[in-house]
Amino acid sequence: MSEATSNASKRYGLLGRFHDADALIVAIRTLREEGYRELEAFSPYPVEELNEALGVRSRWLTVVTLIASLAVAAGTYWMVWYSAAVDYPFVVGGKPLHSWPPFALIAFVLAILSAVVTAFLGMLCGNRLPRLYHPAFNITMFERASNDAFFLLTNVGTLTHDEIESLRSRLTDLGAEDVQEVPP
Amino acid sequence: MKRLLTYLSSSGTSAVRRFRQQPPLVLTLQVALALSLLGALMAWSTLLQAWLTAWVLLAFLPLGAMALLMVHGLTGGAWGDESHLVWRNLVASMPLFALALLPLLLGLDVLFPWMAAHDTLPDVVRHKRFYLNEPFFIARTLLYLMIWVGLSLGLTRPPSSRSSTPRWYAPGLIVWALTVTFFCYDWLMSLEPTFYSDIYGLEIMAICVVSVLALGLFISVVSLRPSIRLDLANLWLAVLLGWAFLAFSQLIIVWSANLPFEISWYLNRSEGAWLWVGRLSTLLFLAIPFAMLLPTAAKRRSGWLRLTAAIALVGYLLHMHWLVWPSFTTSGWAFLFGPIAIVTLATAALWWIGDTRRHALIAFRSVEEKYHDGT
Amino acid sequence: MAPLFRPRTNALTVVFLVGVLALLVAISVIAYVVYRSPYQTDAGYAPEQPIPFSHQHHVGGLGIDCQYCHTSAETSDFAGIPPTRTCMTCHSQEWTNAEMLAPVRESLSHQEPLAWTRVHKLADYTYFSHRAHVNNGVGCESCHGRVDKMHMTVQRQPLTMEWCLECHRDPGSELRPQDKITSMGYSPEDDAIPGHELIDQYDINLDHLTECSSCHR
Amino acid sequence: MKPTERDALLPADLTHASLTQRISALVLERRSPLGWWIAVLICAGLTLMFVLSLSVLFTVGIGIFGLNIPVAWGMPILNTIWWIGIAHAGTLISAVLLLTRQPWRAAINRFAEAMAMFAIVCAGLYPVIHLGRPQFFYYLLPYPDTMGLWPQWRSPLVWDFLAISTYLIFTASFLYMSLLPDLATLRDRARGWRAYFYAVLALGWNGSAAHWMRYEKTTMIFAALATPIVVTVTGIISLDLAVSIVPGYHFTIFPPYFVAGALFSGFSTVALLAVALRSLFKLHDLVTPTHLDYLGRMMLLFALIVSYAYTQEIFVAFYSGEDYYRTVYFDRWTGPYAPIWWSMIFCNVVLTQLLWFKRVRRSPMALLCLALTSNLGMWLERFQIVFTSTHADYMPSNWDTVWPTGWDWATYFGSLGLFGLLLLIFVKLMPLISMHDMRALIAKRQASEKSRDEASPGEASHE
Repeated sequence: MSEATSNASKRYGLLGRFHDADALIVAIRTLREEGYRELEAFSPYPVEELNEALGVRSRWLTVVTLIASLAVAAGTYWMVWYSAAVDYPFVVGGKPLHSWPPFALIAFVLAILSAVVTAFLGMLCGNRLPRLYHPAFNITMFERASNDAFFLLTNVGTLTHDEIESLRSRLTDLGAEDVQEVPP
Repeated sequence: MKRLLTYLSSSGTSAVRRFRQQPPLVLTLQVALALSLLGALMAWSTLLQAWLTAWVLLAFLPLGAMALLMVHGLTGGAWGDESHLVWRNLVASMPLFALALLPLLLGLDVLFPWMAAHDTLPDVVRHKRFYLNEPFFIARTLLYLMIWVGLSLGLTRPPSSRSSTPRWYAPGLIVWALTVTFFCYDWLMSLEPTFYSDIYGLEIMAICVVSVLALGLFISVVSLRPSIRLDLANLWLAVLLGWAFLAFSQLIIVWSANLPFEISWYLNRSEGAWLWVGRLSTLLFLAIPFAMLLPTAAKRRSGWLRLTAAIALVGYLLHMHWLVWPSFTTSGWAFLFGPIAIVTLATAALWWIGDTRRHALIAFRSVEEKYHDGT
Repeated sequence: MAPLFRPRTNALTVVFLVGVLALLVAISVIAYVVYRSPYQTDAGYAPEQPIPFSHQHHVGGLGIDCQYCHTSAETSDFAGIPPTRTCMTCHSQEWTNAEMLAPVRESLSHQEPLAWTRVHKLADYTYFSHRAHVNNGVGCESCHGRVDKMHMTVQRQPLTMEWCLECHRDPGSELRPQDKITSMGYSPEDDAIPGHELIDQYDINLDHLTECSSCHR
Repeated sequence: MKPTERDALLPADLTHASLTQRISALVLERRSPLGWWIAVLICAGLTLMFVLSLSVLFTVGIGIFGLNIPVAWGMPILNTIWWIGIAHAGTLISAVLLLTRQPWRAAINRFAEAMAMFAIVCAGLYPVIHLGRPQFFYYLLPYPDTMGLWPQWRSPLVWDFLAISTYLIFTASFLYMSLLPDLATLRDRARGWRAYFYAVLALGWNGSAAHWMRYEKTTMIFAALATPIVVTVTGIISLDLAVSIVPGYHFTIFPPYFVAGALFSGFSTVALLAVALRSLFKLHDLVTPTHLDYLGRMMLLFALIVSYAYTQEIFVAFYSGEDYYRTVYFDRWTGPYAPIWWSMIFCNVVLTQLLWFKRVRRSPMALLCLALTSNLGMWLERFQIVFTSTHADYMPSNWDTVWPTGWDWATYFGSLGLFGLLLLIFVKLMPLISMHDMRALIAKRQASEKSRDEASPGEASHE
C-alpha cells in the first residue's frame, strides 16, 4: 500500500489499529476536538462509549418500529372488523359480529410481526447492508476487526499530503499500533 | 356480632393511649373505626361487603411485597438490594390484616351464598359442599393467615447477614403461591359459587405484585437511583403484561366457550355502571401505565414514575371494586361504608407498623439512615 | 490483500435486490390476474358436442321455451338434458335426412343416449339445486347468459364461489316474476318490480342464503 | 452478578484471539468428530423415514394416522405443541436473559436459538401435514380469493397460523441477525470459496460503531418482543383446545400452563444439547457446570409451575361441581390412558424434585437424564390432554379408545431426525457459540479486573 502515497486523491482514508477500546475512545475524542469529523470506528463487539465519542445517535429505529406496529395493529383490526362485520356478516357460535376479543388478539399478533420485520429491515437499511465492498476490506490487518483489534478510519479525501502525514503521526501518538492507507 | 363489637371497642380503647403522640392518624383511625361500628349496627351486610373489599384491596399489597422479597432473595439483583426496605415496611402490616379478617368470619352467612340451606342451593353448588362448608372454610382461612403472619415475621426480621439467603425462601414462595391461590378461591371466587376458573389464583398473584410495585414506586421513587428506578419500572411493566396476559386468557376462553356458569361472572361485571368501571380501570391500571412505561428515558425520572404509579393505583382501586362488588347485591349504604372501610384499614395498617416504619414509608429518603442505625 | 469484492459489487447488489422484489411483485400480480381469468374459471368454455346443437336457432329463432326440453328444471335438483325422443318430436318431421342429425337417429335406433359434453360443471362439494333457484325467481339467463344468442352452448359466467355469493348476499337485482323466468333479455327496469318486493314475494330468507351448509352439505 | 460468578462462566486464560481461533476452527477445519458422523447418519435415516411416511400420507390420505372420531386431532397437534414448546426456551434464553443482563446466556444462546429455529420448523410442519391437502395451507390467509371468503377470525386455528408464522419469522430474523458479526469473523478467516460463502451471508458486516449501535438497538427491540411472542404463540395454541367446551380442554389456566410447560421442555432440551455439544466438540470450559446449574434451576422453576397447574386443574375439576369435569379426572387416573397420566406425573413432578440438589444440577450425566425424562414427560402430558379429553366426552355413544398407528410414530421419530439433522448441519456451518457475545463478556471481565486492581478493595462494583 505504501507505494500509493504520492497521490492523495487516490486515498480513501487512514486506518489505525488500536489494542483496546479505551485507547480507541481516547483517540476519537482527541481527534474530534482537533476538528476531524469524518471518523469511523470498528470493534469486534459492541462498545457503547464508541458512539458517544463519535457523537453518533440514532433514535428513529425504535420510533419507526413503534409507529409501524401501531399502524399495522389499527389496519389489521379494521380489516378484520370490515371482513367479519361488513363484508361477510355471518354469525358463528352466537358471537357478535364485532367480536373484539379475537379481533384484538389478531391485531396484536400482526403488530408484533410488523415490529419484527420493521426492526430487522430497519437495521439492515440503516446500516446500508448488504454492502459487500468496503474500502477497509483492502487492508489485511482489518481482518482483526472481527477478532481482537479496534480500528479507526479517518477520511482523508480532502486533505493534502502533508496533512495526511501529520494525521498519521497523530494517530501513532494516540496509541495506534499500526497505521495504513486505505484506497477508495 | 357482639364479639365483633367488643373486639373492636377493646382494641380501640387500648390503642388510645398509644395514639396520643400522633393525633392526625389517631383521630382519623378513631373516627373511621367509630363509623365502621356504626355501619356494623346500621347495615351489617353492607359493612361486611365493604370490609372484605377494603381488606383485599389493601392486604394484597403486603402480600405482593412478600413475593417480591422472596423472589429477590432467590435471584438477587440491584433492584431489590436498594429497595428492600420499602417492601419490608409494607410486609410488616400483615399481622394487622390477619386480625382484621377475623371479624368477617362472623358474617360468613351474609357474605357467601353457599352458606344458605342445602336444599335451596343449585346442584353444582351442592356438589361443592365437600369443600365449601363452614368449619373447613374457617380452618383454611386460619391456616392461610397463620402462614402469612409467619412469612411476614420471617421477612421483616432484620437480616443477620446479607450474603446468604435463608433456605426457606424457595419453599416459602411455593407456600405463598398456594395460600394466595386458595385464599382467592375461598374468599373471592366462592362469592359467586357457581363460577370456577383455575387461572384465578395466578391472576390474583400477578395483581398483588403489580399493585405493590406501583405503590412501592409511588412511595420511594425519589430515594432510588435512576438505574434502580428503571429496573423496578421494567419489572412492573413485565408483571403488568403478565397480568394482562392472564386476565385476557380467562376472558377469551370464557367468552368463546360461553358456558353459563362462567360467562355469568363477566355478565355481572358488565351490567350498568360496572361496565364503565371495568373499562376505566383497564385504562388506568393497564393501558396508560403500559404506554407511560415504554420510553426508557422516562423510566429514570422520579416525577414521571410517581405519576404513572398514582394513575395505576387509582386503576387498582377501581379494578378491585370491579372484581369484588358485582358479586354482591348491594344497598345504597355501600357508597358510604366502602370508603370508610378502606380508610379504617389503611390507617390501622399505618398505625400497626409503627413510627419508624411509617415515617420510612411516608418520607423514605430522610429516614433511611436512621432506620439502618435503629436495626 | 485483495478484497473479496469490487466496489461495483455494491451497486450490483442493489440491482439484484430490487430485481428480486420486482419479480415477487410481478408474480403476485400475474397470479392474481390468472386466478380470475377464463383460463382458470372456464368462462367462455364451449366444448364440441356430438351434434352442433344451436340454442340460437331453437330458442332465439324458433322461440321454443327452455322447459320444453329441460323439463325438470322446475321440479328437480337437475335441469335435465332432454332425451333423444324430445329431439325426435320435431326431427321425425323436420330435417329427417339431415347429415348433421345422423347421431340423433342412431341414438334412437340403438336406444343409447347422446353423449353431450357438460358445459356448466360445479365442483363435487357444491350442493346446487336447480329447482330451488328457478322456483324462487332466478331466471335462466342469470346464470346461463343469453342462450338465445349462443350458436354453441357457452359457459358465460365464471361460476366461482365469489360469483355465487354475489347473488346470495344481494339477490334482489337478479330476481324476476315467476312468468318471466325463462324469458331472455328481461330487464328489471321495464317491469319495475323492486328487488325487495320480489324477495318478500318469494319469501326468501336472506340469512340462510350465505350459510355454509346452504351450498356445502 | 458478583465477579466470582462471571469467572466461573469463563475459562481464566480465554482471550479474544484464542476464543475466535477455537470457535471458528470448529467450522473451518474440515475434520468432524466421529460422534458427529454417527449422529448425522442416524438423523439422516430418520429424516428419510419422515419423507417416506409423508409421501405415503399425502398419497393415501390422513386416514393412515390413528386419529379418528372421537380423537380427531391426535398426534399431529400433540407434536405441534411439543415442538413449539421446545422452541420457546431458545427464544427466552436469547431475549429475556439479555434484557435481565444475565451473563450465562453468552455461551449457550447460539445453539439455543438454532434449536428454537428448527423446532419451529418441525412444529409448523404438523398442522400442514394434518391438512391432508398441504398445498392449500394458504387458505388461512386473507388474500383476494375467488371464493369471496375471509378467514374465520374467531377460530383459534387462524390465530395459530398467524402466531406460528410470526414466531418463525421472528426466530429466523433474530438468529440471522445475531449470526451476522460471527459470519463476518468467519469471512475474515476462511479461504477460497468458503470466504465467499460467508462474505455473502455476512452482507458486508464490518463492525463499525454505527453497525453495532443499530444492531444493539434491534436486539433490544427483539428482546422486548420475545416474551409477548412466546406467550402469545403457546397461549394461542392452548386456546385451540381451551376455547372449546370439551371437559379436559376447557380450562382457563391453559395459556399460562402451556407457556410454563413449553419453557420446561425447552430448557430441558437446551440442557440436553448443552451436555451433548460440549462433549462432542470439547467445550467443557466454555459451557461450564455453572451453565448447567442455571439450566437446571430453570427446569426446576418451570416444573414447579407446571405442577402448580396440575393441582389447579384437578382442584377446579372437582370444585366446579360438574360431573363431566370430575369424570375426566377419574378417567385420567383409572381409564385406558391411566399409565400415561401417572408416568407424566412421575417424570414432571417427582423426578424433577432432584433438581433441588446442586450436585444433580451440576452433573452433566444426571442433567442429561433428567432432560430426557422431562421431554418425555411433557410429551406424555400433551398426549393425555389430547387423547383423554376427547376419547370420552359428553356422549357415551361416542366413546372410543384410540391409539397412534405405526405411521404416527414414523412421522414423529422422523421429525426428531429432521430436527437433529438440521441442527447437526448448522453446527458444522455456523459457529455454535456466539463469538461476539463471548467477546463482550471477556471484555467485561478484563474491565472489572482492571477496576479491581485500581479500586480500593471492598468497594462494591455496580454494573
